[in-house]
Amino acid sequence: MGHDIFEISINAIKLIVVFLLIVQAVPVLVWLERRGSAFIQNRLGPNRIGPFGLLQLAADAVKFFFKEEFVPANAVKLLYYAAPVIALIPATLAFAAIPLGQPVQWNEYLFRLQGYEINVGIVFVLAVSSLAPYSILIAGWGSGNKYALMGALRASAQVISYELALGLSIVGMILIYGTFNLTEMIQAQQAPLSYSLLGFTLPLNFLPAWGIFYQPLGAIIFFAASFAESNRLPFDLAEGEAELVAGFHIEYGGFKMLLFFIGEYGHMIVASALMVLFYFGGYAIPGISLADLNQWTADHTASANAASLLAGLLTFVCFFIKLSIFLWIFIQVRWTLPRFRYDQLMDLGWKTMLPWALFNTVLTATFVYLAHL
Amino acid sequence: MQNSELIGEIGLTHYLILSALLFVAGMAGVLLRRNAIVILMSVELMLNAVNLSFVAFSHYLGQMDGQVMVFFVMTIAAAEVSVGLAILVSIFKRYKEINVRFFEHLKG
Amino acid sequence: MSADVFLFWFLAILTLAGGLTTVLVTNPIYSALSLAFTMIGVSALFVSLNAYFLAGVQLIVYAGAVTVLFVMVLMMFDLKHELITFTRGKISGLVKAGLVALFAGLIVGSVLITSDVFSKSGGAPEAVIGGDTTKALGTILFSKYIFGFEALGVLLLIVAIGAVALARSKGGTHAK
Amino acid sequence: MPLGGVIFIAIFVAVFGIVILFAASRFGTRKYDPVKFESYECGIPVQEKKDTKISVKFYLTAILFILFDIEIIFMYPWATTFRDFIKSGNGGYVFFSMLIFIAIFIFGLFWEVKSKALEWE
Amino acid sequence: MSQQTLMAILIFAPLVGFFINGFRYKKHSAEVAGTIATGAAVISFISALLMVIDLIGLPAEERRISVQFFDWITIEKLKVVAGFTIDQISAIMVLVVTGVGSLIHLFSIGYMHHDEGVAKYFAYLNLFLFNMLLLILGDNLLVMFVGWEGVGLCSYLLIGFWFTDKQKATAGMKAFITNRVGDAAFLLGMFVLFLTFGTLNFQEINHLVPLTSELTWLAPITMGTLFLFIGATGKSAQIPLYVWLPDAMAGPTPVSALIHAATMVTAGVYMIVRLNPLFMAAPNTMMIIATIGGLTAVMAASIGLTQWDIKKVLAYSTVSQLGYMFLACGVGAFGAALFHLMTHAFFKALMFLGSGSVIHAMHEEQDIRKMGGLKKYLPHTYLTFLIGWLAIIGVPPFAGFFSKDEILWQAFHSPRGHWVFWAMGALGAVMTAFYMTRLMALTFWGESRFSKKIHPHESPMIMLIPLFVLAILSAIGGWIGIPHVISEILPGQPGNFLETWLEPMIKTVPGTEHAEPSLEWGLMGISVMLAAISAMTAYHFYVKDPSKPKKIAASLGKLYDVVYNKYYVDEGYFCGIINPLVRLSKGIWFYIDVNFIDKTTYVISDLVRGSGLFVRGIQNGNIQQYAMYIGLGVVATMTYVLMR
Repeated sequence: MGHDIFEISINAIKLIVVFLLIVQAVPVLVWLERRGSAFIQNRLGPNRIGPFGLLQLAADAVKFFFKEEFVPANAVKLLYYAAPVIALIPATLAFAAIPLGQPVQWNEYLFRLQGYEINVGIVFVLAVSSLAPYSILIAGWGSGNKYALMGALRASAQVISYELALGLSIVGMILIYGTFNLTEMIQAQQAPLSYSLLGFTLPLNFLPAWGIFYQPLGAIIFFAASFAESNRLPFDLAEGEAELVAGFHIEYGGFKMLLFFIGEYGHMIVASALMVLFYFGGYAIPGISLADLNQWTADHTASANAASLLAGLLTFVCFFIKLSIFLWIFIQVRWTLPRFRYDQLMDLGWKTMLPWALFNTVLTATFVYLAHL
Repeated sequence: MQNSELIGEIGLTHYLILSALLFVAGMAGVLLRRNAIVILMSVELMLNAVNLSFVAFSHYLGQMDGQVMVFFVMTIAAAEVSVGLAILVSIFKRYKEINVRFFEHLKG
Repeated sequence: MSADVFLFWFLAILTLAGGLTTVLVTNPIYSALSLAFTMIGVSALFVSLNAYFLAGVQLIVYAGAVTVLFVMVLMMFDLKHELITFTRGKISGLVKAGLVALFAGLIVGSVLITSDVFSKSGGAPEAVIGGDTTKALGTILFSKYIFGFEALGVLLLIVAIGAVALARSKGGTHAK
Repeated sequence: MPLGGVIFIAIFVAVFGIVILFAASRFGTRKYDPVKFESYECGIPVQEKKDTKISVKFYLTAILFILFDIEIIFMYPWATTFRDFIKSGNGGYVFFSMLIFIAIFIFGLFWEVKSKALEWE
Repeated sequence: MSQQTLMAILIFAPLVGFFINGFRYKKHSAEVAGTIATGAAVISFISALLMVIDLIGLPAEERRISVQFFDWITIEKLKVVAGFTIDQISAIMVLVVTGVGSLIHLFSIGYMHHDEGVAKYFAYLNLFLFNMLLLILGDNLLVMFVGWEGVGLCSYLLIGFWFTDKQKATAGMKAFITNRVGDAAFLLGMFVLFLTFGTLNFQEINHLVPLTSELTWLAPITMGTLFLFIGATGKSAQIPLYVWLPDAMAGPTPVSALIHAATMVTAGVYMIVRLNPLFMAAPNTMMIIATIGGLTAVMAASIGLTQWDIKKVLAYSTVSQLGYMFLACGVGAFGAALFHLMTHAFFKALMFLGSGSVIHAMHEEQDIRKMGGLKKYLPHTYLTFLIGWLAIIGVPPFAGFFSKDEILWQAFHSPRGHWVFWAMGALGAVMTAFYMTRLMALTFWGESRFSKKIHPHESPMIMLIPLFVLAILSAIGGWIGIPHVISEILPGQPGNFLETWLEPMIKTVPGTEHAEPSLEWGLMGISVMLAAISAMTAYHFYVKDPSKPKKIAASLGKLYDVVYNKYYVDEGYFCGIINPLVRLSKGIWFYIDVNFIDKTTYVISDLVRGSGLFVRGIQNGNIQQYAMYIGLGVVATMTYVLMR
């Protein structure tokens, strides 16, 4: 927020745009998911309305609008309605904190291509996503259905279990970069890769210093845990059809269901974005450091403003390409792997991933200690 | 947003009074409610109020010690809730209701 | 009214409203949810006091873990309404209410009385610890308070063992 | 300070959700049918009330989550300041005190696994 | 590595060992448990060595490495930091403790090989080492006290290690309870010092002492030091609290060597040396310390003359040698006390381990009447024991000679000394020479008196190595403190290394004059001569003419009995304190309690019950009501504070 009305309104619009970005991404992702699953399963998928069935989205939206609105007799009305609305908030707040591109310098104003710049970005994102169980629990309890409640308890137990591994897998990253700030973390990944230990250095100049090269184990744990966090297959135990019909949103339909969907896809987007940020250099273009990029745009445009804008746009596009790759992995995994059994899921979280994440932390700490001794 | 001439308007006293009121609300809950879980929640409210004043002091006196204390208080609060709820669940299993008066059975 | 002052009053009223709802509402689930709301409000107040990291921890620990536990337990046991929300006994109730009021008066009074002490002592109300509070917190936690830190580690271990022992005390693993 | 922004977007999203739900409820058709409002249990009439048996394991998991979560959060300030400590020469000391902490953590985890508190059926 | 890390490794390595072995306390493998424990001790020793090397690199006035780990207690004025310091005094002590400790750990692997609870044993041993390091390195009295209590606990655990034997368990309890008496006095002393100085830090106290001067009996420093000294008599087995140490021989022999000879029992001496400026400021206390020390030296030595148990003889010898150290402290020769502490640690640990080797060889036989002639069965043990013997009776140039001679000379020469103290010391030395020779004679020389069924065998190498190392140290350990008169006639004139090393830390008694070398030579000659005559007499009695001692004992009659029964001190404690107390309590119980108090209480109890029914409503188990009482209390307090 700034000193004047102008900046406040700019920021407000920016935030709304970020939010709408998530909302708009959902139909696209749904389409992608349906076409993708069809592709994987050797089917056709939606292909009637519009080119490649793209207009199917619009049709769906219209259908949602005219669905009948009803509340089950057993439901607690206030909570029943509140749950889908609450489901939107964590993902949006978390996504708004993620830098989507290099900040644009327009005269004296610095426009960050992110909702808001937060000093302790990682903690903020984790904190906000830790609020996710509320909407699940409220939905499960509010709809007055025992399957819903069971699904909600399962889902929230699963989410919190994997939050441990998720939180712990990042400790290694923080140890290496020494900061909670997401922008600083991207800056730190710009240098060429080099490993140093006890005063010896092994430079690998052809690779960027991305987190994946320092934290392969952490990256794997983080990615797996974020699947569980966003309740995606193979971790979507909450809606195991055979046991629980449809989990906590069994009693929901129409737009209320859609809001849950937006929340779930929002989590998926945030997880992919964090993956890009922590382990794949954020918005930086592979092979070109940010300094080189700025130099290049300055050479090819007339004014400094335009150069900055161009660089911002390029990085933004690059970020979205990286993001899309991870979103595709999410979809592909969903249609390739079968679902876990609940005890397997809990065992994986507590007895496999948590110990490995701990091991990763200790290992990283030892290396950091030895490297900087 | 940090116009120094305006910061004077909100001071330590504001935060302390807010924390005091929250604390009193929690205290009223502890004294007057009958549901043991709600009493436990009111205790959490009191702890939060104290945390707020710790952080306010830390901010206005320029010392980090207050924040460390808050960290510790949070840890201990979490520990307290874990054990407290475990006890409450045991009581619930026995009496099928959670009311403080069941704690009277704990006296020797 | 600057944005800062506005934010403070906004948050203060919301937080206080959340706290009062926690205490006054008859359905314990609503109590727990408004407690969560209060926690979030307190966390926002922490941010306004430049304690960014603590604000995050407040959300993760209190709002994201402790209150979730409350909500889960309440939902598991499905405690909707209590027949009698507040304690019985008119006299003791009156005494308690009076005590609460008296305490409120005393504590607010003492804060007001001593407020000029703080303003006089200077206290440097400029955000004395700005920006890098997290690192400052880490530095002091791992030097001056290292013993407390290790002790808390042991405490958490004991609580983990104790809670499990308590939870599996006789009555099987299933509630109800 | 992003606090205003965070609060703004949170409120905006909430309002957005409410408006959209309200609008959808205006457009939808309504037909009353008592069966429709029953809880969905695969078409079978509702068997019992909601108070089914629910495993205590869920809440045990939540308790353990709280405790371990805090231990993990203690590592965050350590992780940010660790390099500063190494620079100031106290790295080994801080390193070993965290190792002790992690050892306690591992012991706790080991205990829980051994005591079968984390077994699901 | 930083000092802090090194110090942490030094202190916590044994603790880690304790935890590892503590968790696998049921395991039986002596090799594994022993390797872990010995490894921990050796790691400690190496880091101690590294730190001392660092220390030597510093200029003499600034020789001090202080490490502060964290603030432990901060309440008002009381500010206790978990800080540890290595300076000239603690450097010697830490090397002795970790060095001798490592050797004894090594020895234990062989000695405890067949024991059931070997992992538990090593865990205790490591815990002891950790606490001893706290005691030595702590830079304030409270940290030292933690170690002080900790070593007491470990001593109890290890004395009663074979707790299934009731007698041994009782011995452990006796040690613990006797020590508690001293510990209480130590606490009192700490309180007095804190009230006087407002700090518990050694360095600060030692700096503050010169600002005060007092000579009266009831003045705080005298009181404080006296209390501390009583604490020291408990831990270091001096009159009147020495009774536990001989019984403590119930523990495994390496434990006796480590705890009850080399390290823990010297804690009292170490504490006094550590606070030497403070004790220097209290001449009255010093006089008492010297008197008690001298008396203990003589009395314990005389008891030692008559004992038949090999370990008991060594135990009384330890008490007597500790008496020497206190005598030295009392006359202001703190350096000499520390010197004797070190050499004593070498040769007494050596002799205990040697005796352990003998006992091992004799299949748990401890009575020296049933030994004899072991020279040819245990040649290595004999050789090392011989060196220990030469060292303890003060034959030049073995270690004991230099330190004992230094003490005797200071006792005579120091302004705080007196010829009576010298005479006590010399008498003690004579008796020491006698009973040690007697021990040698009965154990190793002469005819073998054990039954033909026993075939003594030499101990394994793992037990002999520590013996050899300690034997070498006992032989040459004294060379770091060669007195000036001797060094003048030696080739190269080696300086008194110890004196220069300790100089910045140890106060000299004001008014020390330069002495005539001839006087020093004379006294030295007299004491060595007396000791030699005494040793020769003993040899004559027990090897040449074994019937003589009995005759002498018979001719002494009652006196011998008194000495043989350790002056009836234990019995005295029972007759004079414990039994009357028990009888008194019984009397009080019957006459006052049953007939008077009980009847009164019935009346009162009825009253109480009546009022209890009335007040019951207050404590009714209703936690909300309890919370209300808390609230009432808070409100009352706040009202009071605000109204004030």
